[in-house]
Amino acid sequence: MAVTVFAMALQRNLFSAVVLFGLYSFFMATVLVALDAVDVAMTEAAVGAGVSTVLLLGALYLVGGTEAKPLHRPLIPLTLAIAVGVVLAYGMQGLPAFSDAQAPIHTHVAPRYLQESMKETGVPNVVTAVLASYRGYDTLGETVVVFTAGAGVIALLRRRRKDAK
Amino acid sequence: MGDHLAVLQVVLPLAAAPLIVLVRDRGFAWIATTVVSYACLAIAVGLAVRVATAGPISYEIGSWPPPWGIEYRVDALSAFVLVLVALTASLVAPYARRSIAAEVAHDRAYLMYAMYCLCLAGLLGITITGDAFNIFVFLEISSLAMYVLIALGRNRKALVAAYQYMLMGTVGATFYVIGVGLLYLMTGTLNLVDLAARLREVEDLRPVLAALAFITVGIGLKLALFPLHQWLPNAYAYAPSMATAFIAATATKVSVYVLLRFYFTVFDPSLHFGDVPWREVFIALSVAGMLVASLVALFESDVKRLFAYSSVAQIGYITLGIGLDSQASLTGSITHLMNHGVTKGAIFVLLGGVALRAGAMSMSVNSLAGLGQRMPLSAFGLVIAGLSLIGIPGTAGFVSKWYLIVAALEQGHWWLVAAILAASLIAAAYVWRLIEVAYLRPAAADAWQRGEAPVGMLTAALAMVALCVYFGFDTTFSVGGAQEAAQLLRGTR
Amino acid sequence: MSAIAGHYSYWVTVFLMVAGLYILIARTNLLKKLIGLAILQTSVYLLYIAPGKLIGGTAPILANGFTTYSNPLPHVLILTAIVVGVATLALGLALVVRIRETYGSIEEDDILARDIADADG
Amino acid sequence: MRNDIILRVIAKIFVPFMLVFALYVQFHGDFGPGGGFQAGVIAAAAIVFYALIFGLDAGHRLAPEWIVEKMIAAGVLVYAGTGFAGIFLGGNYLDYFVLGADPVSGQHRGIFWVEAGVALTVSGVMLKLFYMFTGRGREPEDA
Repeated sequence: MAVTVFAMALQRNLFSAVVLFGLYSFFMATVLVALDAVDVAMTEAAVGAGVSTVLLLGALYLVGGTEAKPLHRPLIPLTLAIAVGVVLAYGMQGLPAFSDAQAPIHTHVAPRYLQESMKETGVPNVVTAVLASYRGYDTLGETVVVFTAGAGVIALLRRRRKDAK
Repeated sequence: MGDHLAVLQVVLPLAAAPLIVLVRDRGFAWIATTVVSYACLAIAVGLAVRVATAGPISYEIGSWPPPWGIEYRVDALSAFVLVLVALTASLVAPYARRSIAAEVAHDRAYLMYAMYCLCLAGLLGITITGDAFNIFVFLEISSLAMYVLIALGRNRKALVAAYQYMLMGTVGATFYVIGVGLLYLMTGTLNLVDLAARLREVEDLRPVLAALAFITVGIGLKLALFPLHQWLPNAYAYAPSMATAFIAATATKVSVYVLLRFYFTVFDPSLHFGDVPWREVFIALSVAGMLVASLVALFESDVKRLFAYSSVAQIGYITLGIGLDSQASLTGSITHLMNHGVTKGAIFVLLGGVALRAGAMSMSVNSLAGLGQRMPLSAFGLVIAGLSLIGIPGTAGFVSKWYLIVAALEQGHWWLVAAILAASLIAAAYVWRLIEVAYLRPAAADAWQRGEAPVGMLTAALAMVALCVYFGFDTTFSVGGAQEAAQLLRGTR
Repeated sequence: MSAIAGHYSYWVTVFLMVAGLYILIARTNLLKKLIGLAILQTSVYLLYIAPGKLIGGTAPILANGFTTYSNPLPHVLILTAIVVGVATLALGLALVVRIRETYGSIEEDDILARDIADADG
Repeated sequence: MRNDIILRVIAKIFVPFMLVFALYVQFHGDFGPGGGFQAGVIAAAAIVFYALIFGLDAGHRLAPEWIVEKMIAAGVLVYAGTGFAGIFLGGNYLDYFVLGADPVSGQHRGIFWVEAGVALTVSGVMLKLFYMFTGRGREPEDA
């Protein structure tokens, strides 16, 4: 995965970059399956490797080409990005160890989902239960985000009808 | 229905948007938007009254108790911001009709209204929710809607402005999610109240500090905290007038609200921040923003950009109050949210009217020549709002700045008082530049036709101007509400 | 496999974030910037999901014979984040297409040059 | 591509299967991975596949643009409407407990409608995005 990202950063040909992006999403989905997040993996495979890549290709077809120029000064952005990374790495030092069953996320809130959701909602897939019921309002928001994007793209890309018609 | 006010506040505009897309008619879209905006104002006032009499309201969506479900929570601070957003919306919506008809292609006007409703719903949703991740979802709703609103501007630069805003806004939102993620990993909860309680027991502070940094930078990008403001001037300048008026009055204010929430409700500065000089950072950035942005505004030739830079400077005043961190300074900050919202709203609505008559999207300062004769009421409104921007006694702007000065004096920061006064003087200079052009310089021979702005627009604008003056004299609502909110923030320590 | 993925997941997150941010800031091509943005957004996935994994646990779909499940809440949050990401990408691409149509280029420098030319002319 | 007989036959067979698979993912979401969002993407992919093989016009005939646009809005309304139903039946917003005779069947009903709304909006938006981006390149630009 890291290799594809490196290649993407260096690649000037936009088409290869897009294909690499699809590949990258696929790797990401594989890792997600390994982490037991099957729902997320399925979505990432469909959205990241599927929809995003198709959209990027479609847009690429319309705008075309390769990147024009080499970078002027790659150092400043690199320093900035690394500085942010250092802050994140610093914060991550204090996080609970991997697979620590006593970590707060496993002892607070989540247990109720795992233990009660069958009784309370009758749905064995806990992800679905949380998504659609416990945190159903987030999902409403998510649907509205999709709606906003769809309506926004219509507003931006619809061809203006000729007045004569 | 009375018990459901909290959720109706957000769901009404949220449901109006798809309805508008379904019906696909410009007239219906306008009516729906107006009705929804007024309903939102009524609900917001209703909520504010309830909170004032009966204390904070908690509403469990889906009847799941927090922290398992998502909770809507209205307290003095969120009620105050809700009223600000809904008030602006209800003043901008009726005026939108003429402005949108003139500036946006007819076959997408209905989409513009839908986006406006979504943006409103998003901003209200951010303010009212008691769940950290829900904030992100609604932040994205309002942001995506805003990008589209800006991109619908007639000038092609609007597209680039929207694109830039989209990049910076999305980075901001992603940083926010990273920050919330770190907090979640340390506490296991997303509910803000629960988060605050459980954060007190966290021992390893490194993730908390990193979360603080990410949330500050992330939200700082959204609220155009100096020097993260680069997206703002172009976005304000090239968006359609109605979008500018609404966004300028509300969007950055809601981001300030999120920042206040996290700094004072979720985090406990004395416990979590340790030796981090967050106050000094805020004060330094605020003062730099106030002075630099004011100076840029002074030499800016485009009117909308001028006032956009002035917004960056005014945000500096608001964050200054956060940095000073006292009862008086927070009161000043929160009052300034309202006062500056109303003032900027008035200015951009008036400029929208002028742009409509001038038939141009971007106007140079010089093109306002002779405005005093041609559009006397609009010019008069601009002057009053400009005075409020400077902070002349008797206007709203004075009141909030007064509290900031008092706060600075309390802590013995004489140089801060000097900085506030200096920034106000620069503001006086750029407002005077406009007045001079508008009243003292004769109109160019080939200037646009005579005539005031349409009645609807003018009424909305003058109502806002009247509010600028009203909040300068009667401060029961503005300062009173802000004081209560400030107490709430500091009391939770 | 999962143990290795989990152990290094923090560093992967940091790396992805730095890479995405770098592409986003350094590149001048508007489309490439969007790819950087997408990578930045994906960096969040592992931050949330990796800690939710319990070794010996299984996917959070209740069934007989399993007692340990991975935490479902991060999955839900990231599902939402993925959807938000693709929505942003779609909107961004639409903007890029429009910019290309009106400016004839999607290079930052060209666009800047054309705007300056507008102001002068 | 349009004249390749093998592709056309495969497509004819495949598209209904993909739609059925979308329905499976939609309704099996309670028991296995999947749900409204994934089902919406798959359903949209089926139509896109069809349009790629038989041409955009055929795709338009199968799923006309105006229906797609209504779908986008209707999905959100179905979701939000489920929430309002909770209020009208005496509960809170998005309260599913009150939707059925007993709480669990209410939850089932609520989740069903909500997922249906998600699938409707998502498939609509995905299709619309496809139409928008492909339709843009077909004719010369009008500035």
